Amino acid sequence: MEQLNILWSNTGLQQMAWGQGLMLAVGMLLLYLAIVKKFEPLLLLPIGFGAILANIPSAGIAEGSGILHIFYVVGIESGAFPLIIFMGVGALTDFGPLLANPKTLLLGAAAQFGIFATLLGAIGLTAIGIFDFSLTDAAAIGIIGGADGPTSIYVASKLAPDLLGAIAVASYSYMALVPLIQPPIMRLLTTEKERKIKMVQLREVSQTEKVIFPIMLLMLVALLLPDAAPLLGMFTFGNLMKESGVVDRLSDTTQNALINIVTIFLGLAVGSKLMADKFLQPETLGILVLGMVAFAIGTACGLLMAKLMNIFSKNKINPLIGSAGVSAVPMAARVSNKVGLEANPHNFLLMHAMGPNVAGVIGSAIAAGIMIQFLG
Amino acid sequence: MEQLNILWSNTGLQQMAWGQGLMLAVGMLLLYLAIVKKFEPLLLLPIGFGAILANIPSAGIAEGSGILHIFYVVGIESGAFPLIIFMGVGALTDFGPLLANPKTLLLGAAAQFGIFATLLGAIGLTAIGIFDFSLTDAAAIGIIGGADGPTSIYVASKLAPDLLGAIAVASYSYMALVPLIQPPIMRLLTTEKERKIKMVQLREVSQTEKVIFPIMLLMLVALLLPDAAPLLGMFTFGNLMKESGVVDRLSDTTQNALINIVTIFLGLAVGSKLMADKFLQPETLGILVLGMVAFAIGTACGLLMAKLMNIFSKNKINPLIGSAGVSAVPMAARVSNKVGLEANPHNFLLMHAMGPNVAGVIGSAIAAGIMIQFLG
Amino acid sequence: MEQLNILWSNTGLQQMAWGQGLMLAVGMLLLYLAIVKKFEPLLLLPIGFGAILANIPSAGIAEGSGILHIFYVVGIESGAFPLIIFMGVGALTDFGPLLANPKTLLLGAAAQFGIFATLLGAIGLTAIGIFDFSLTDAAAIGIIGGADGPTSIYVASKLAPDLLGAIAVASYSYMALVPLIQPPIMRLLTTEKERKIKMVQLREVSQTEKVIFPIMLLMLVALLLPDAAPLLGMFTFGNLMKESGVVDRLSDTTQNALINIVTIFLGLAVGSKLMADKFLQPETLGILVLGMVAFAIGTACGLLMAKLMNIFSKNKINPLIGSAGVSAVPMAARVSNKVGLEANPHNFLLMHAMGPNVAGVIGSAIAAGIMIQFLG
Amino acid sequence: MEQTDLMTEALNLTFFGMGFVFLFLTLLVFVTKFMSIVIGKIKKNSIAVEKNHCCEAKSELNEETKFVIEQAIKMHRGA
Amino acid sequence: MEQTDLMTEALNLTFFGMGFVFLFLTLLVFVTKFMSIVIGKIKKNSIAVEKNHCCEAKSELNEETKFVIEQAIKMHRGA
Amino acid sequence: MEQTDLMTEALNLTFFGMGFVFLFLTLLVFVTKFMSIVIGKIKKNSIAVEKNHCCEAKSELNEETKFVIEQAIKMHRGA
Ligand code: NA
Ligand code: NA
Ligand code: NA
Repeated sequence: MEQLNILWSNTGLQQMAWGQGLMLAVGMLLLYLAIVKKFEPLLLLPIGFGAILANIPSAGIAEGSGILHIFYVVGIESGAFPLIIFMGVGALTDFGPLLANPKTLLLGAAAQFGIFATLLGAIGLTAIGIFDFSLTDAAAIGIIGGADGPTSIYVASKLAPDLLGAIAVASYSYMALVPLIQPPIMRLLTTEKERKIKMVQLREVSQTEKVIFPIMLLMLVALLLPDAAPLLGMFTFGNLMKESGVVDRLSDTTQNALINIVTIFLGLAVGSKLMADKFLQPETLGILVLGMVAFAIGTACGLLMAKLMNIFSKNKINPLIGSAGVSAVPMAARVSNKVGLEANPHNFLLMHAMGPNVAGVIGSAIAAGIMIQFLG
Repeated sequence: MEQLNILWSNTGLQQMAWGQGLMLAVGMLLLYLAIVKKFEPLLLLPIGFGAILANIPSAGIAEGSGILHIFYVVGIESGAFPLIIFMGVGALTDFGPLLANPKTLLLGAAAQFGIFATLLGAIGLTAIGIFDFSLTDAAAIGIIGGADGPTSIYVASKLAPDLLGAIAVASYSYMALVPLIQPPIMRLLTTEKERKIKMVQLREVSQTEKVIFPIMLLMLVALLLPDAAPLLGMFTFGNLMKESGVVDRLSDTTQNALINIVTIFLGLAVGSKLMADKFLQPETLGILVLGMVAFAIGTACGLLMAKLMNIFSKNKINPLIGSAGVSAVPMAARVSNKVGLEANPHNFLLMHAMGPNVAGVIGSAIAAGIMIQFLG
Repeated sequence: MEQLNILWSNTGLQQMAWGQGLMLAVGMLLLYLAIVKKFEPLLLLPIGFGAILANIPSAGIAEGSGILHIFYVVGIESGAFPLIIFMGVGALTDFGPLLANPKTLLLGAAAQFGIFATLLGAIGLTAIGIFDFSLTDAAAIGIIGGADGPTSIYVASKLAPDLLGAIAVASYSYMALVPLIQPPIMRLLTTEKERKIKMVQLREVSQTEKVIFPIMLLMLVALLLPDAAPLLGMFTFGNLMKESGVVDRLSDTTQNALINIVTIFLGLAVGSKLMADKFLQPETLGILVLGMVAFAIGTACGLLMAKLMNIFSKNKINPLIGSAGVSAVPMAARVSNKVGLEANPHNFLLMHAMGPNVAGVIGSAIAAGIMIQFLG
Repeated sequence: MEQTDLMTEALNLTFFGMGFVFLFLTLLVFVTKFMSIVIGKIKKNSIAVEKNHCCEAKSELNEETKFVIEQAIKMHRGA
Repeated sequence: MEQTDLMTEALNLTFFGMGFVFLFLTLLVFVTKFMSIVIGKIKKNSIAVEKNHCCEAKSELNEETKFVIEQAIKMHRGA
Repeated sequence: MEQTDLMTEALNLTFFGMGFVFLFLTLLVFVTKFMSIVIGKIKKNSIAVEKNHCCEAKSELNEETKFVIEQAIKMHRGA
């Protein structure tokens, strides 16, 4: 009889707090978004599943010596997983369009204002007493606006580990929502005539340029912002492996087996941060709202920067490619292309938008470096 | 001259204890079984090789900072390797036949009696003074009857790490011996007429069912037996990655590079537990005998359960598929098919036997969870 | 204003010591050698990039909790990375030519004199006061002459971790330089007539021999030199996976995804040892010079051994295959073939040279075991 | 004395263990059957609707996107 | 008081942060353009030379090596 | 004095080291040759036997299994 009691008192049903039940539902929601709505499934499926595992009552999978906690400590606390993913992203990135039209780097710069506006917003909401974010919290939240999952996770693990779960979920969710968030803003801030601008054909870029660019970028980082060196170092390393053409077998493995393996464990480990007591806080709501704002402001600033550049430049650029400066590669570039086609069905902006798109990756890594330098 | 002495006194020949010599032979035997007899070579080859490395006199490869000991601590003591393998097994499992005929789950339940009978046997042998097994030892030994390598290793690492080597070897050896162990029992416990039973064609199962099943299974585990959640969580995660169809690149890597890499290191790490002083104990003999008994009883119970179900059910099932309930996927299902063909050369039971076969995986993970809950 | 000062005082420019600047240049040089000159790019590209990352001022990527330092501690200090690479090398090695002509093992033995001559040289230079190498330093430097990257790294991590960076760079650089270093020595020490010797066709080797050889080799190591067991154990394990034919999926993964992943992180981790304060020492110059000497002496001894064997043997061997005994697989064997073709355009020595080539791998692992046994 | 206790414990564990295994898997049988029935019903109701709706639109969109990307790449290369 | 400080700090961070991002990426624009120009010039000068030099020799060498290896393998197998 | 000791140690190590390397590899030569001879003899004796025995049976069995599996899958799909 006693044993029956033990069994019962150990079942999840008996021990489940309302919070854990709610978090199981959140995990399910993420799985639904990933599987049915196809929202960044590569990350949201493991994150959602990790969230479910982390909230199974009394199983302790995300605590102590639980396996998800081990994945978290080994892979995220050390910084290894986001950096390895960033290396993989580098190996998948083509800087060609950026090199053909380097001034689009400025669009990637402007779009980072979303990050800092969000930081100001978070501190503002704290000032008027709605939330209680520290400056490090606010910085980590802001990086959501950078629209790069691994950058967000890396910064959050350094500056605000408690918020990591919510930040990662917001980051990947909004990246998936780019096709919904951006078009209205793009239509609002551009005229029909601007959207019809045809851009000059991009020149072909030599392999030599592609090989030297990542090294040059790293040198600039080394000289000016060492705190961005881990992120941009791994990113440029991945890119150099690809472009050098002499280590194809390493580059292939990086783009496939390695990035896939790390994605699985990164997702599960992030999910482990979606435990009820940490996630079911008013702050989470704030993060979700602020993250959305960050995306919107970043999009707007990219567009406006493009319009500003057109005032001073002879070769007009279509301002629609400005919104791609938030990164969310390659989704945002596709959105630029799509909205462009609505205005002129023969105007293909995809390649032009890839420039600011990868510039946005660099821009938010720089912004991340600044946050870590001042607050880390 | 002194140096010559050092050299000689450090050679293996000088230092080898008879136990290490014997264990080198055991390692060779495992390699022979793996390579020549094709006994589960994916595991027994690394385990056998690991056993040889672990017993090289004075090399200390399986102790202290030796590489095999590092693999053991990092991968098995943490639970990571068996859980990752289980994720891979999940990604390789098709629940279709089970979903088409859910009542075969009961066959997977019945076959787990082998586990508990073995536990009773181990305690009985202790009671009459032949061996000296604690309750945790007995539980870990019993799980051999579950016929799932990673489950056995996971439970042994939690409950009886000292016996892990013998348990893993017994587990994989008997899984390889399924085609020899099961048929006589199957013929003994069924009539010719029963063996000829033709089963109704399995219905096709929709992808939606296949996607929801792993989540539903995990929820049931979460509610009723949280201690089985790590094992069944990783298992259902692997299966969901496969069935969801939205993360094919993760699923492919899990089924190939990831499971292969982990298998290599899991095997070597298990081999490191085959050191002479731990393995050359009377207990090992007991484990080997009890493991065999566990398999036999599990097989018998699966068959008898099928016959019992036929008393109450309209759609008769061929009792030969009951033996597949011990799991040992897909070997046991093939054995059911083969013995069925002997009775009726046009009766293909393979697909029907896959249902209880994967049910057996679930069943033994549940049994493992119970052991860990009560004794862990 | 203050913040501007912080920003400035944290930039790399402000903090860069001359040493770090120089090391960035060294890193660039390695990238140049890897990408443009195709010097062992699989290793020198990651090492060069790692060197750059390690020397970014104030970024601390190779110290404390920096990611490269983590890779170093986890992968090299533990011995895991070089051993896993060695397993992969084993899975890529074909002992066929060696088994067809076992006496070529003696060429692999003779070539190891380069290792010990270098050790003597390093101690000699210390004796006359030019450098200050301890015996362990000298032993680690000598292993460069073994012409096996992972063996060098493994030994250096055990005996002289401070010199690891320089040793690894020297080792891979000279392996890449084999086609330049060896031919002059080969032409000097052989007569035209010797270079024209045609060797008898190699017999075909059965799979059974190929399966038993690695096990037999390991047994011999276990009996005679346990300290070489980790290296040769992993090497023979990889080879057995390949030759057994029963674990092809493990063997394939070992030869591809696994070895590639580990190569990336090994390279980065080695690069982390190229920090200015450790690398910019007079010792480094000594290591580079001594490494070159080691290669030259090893080459010469291999050739001379072949000539010596011809005095006593009926089946003459072409002394050009002796130089392949330094290993540097398969580069040195190709050099033997090429120099042989110069003397006789119909004399293909490639397969004959593969025997001493893989014998050199075994030989230097044995030498490494001796160093570790006496000094470790 | 102690040995008997051990035996009792083992018997208890067996009793509860097998009971729980059967309980769990029986429950799973029913839940699975229930799920299959529910899904079957939903499918029947929605098949016609779905087929004419989202999927065609989606594949059209994909076709379009594909075409656009191909064109873009072609233009880029043709430069 | 404290809240105002926080706001000031945040404004400072924003100001310097955005400034630095623009500074960095503007610098990158110039450095990139400079690199492209330099490489373009070097390429033009060296194209004719290189093509007639190293590459042909190299590919010849590779062809030769390939042939040798193939022959060797053939001989080995033919045994 | 100390330097001389170091030199002596280094010479010792060289002497024993090279000696051992040769000893080991010479032994390996003999053991390898011995193995090849033994295997060669066993092979000759057993080739005829083996070929008619296990392998054919095995491949038959495999053929059969393959057929069964294919049939089962076909039936399952055809449902
Ligand atoms: Na960005
Ligand atoms: Na089972
Ligand atoms: Na060597």
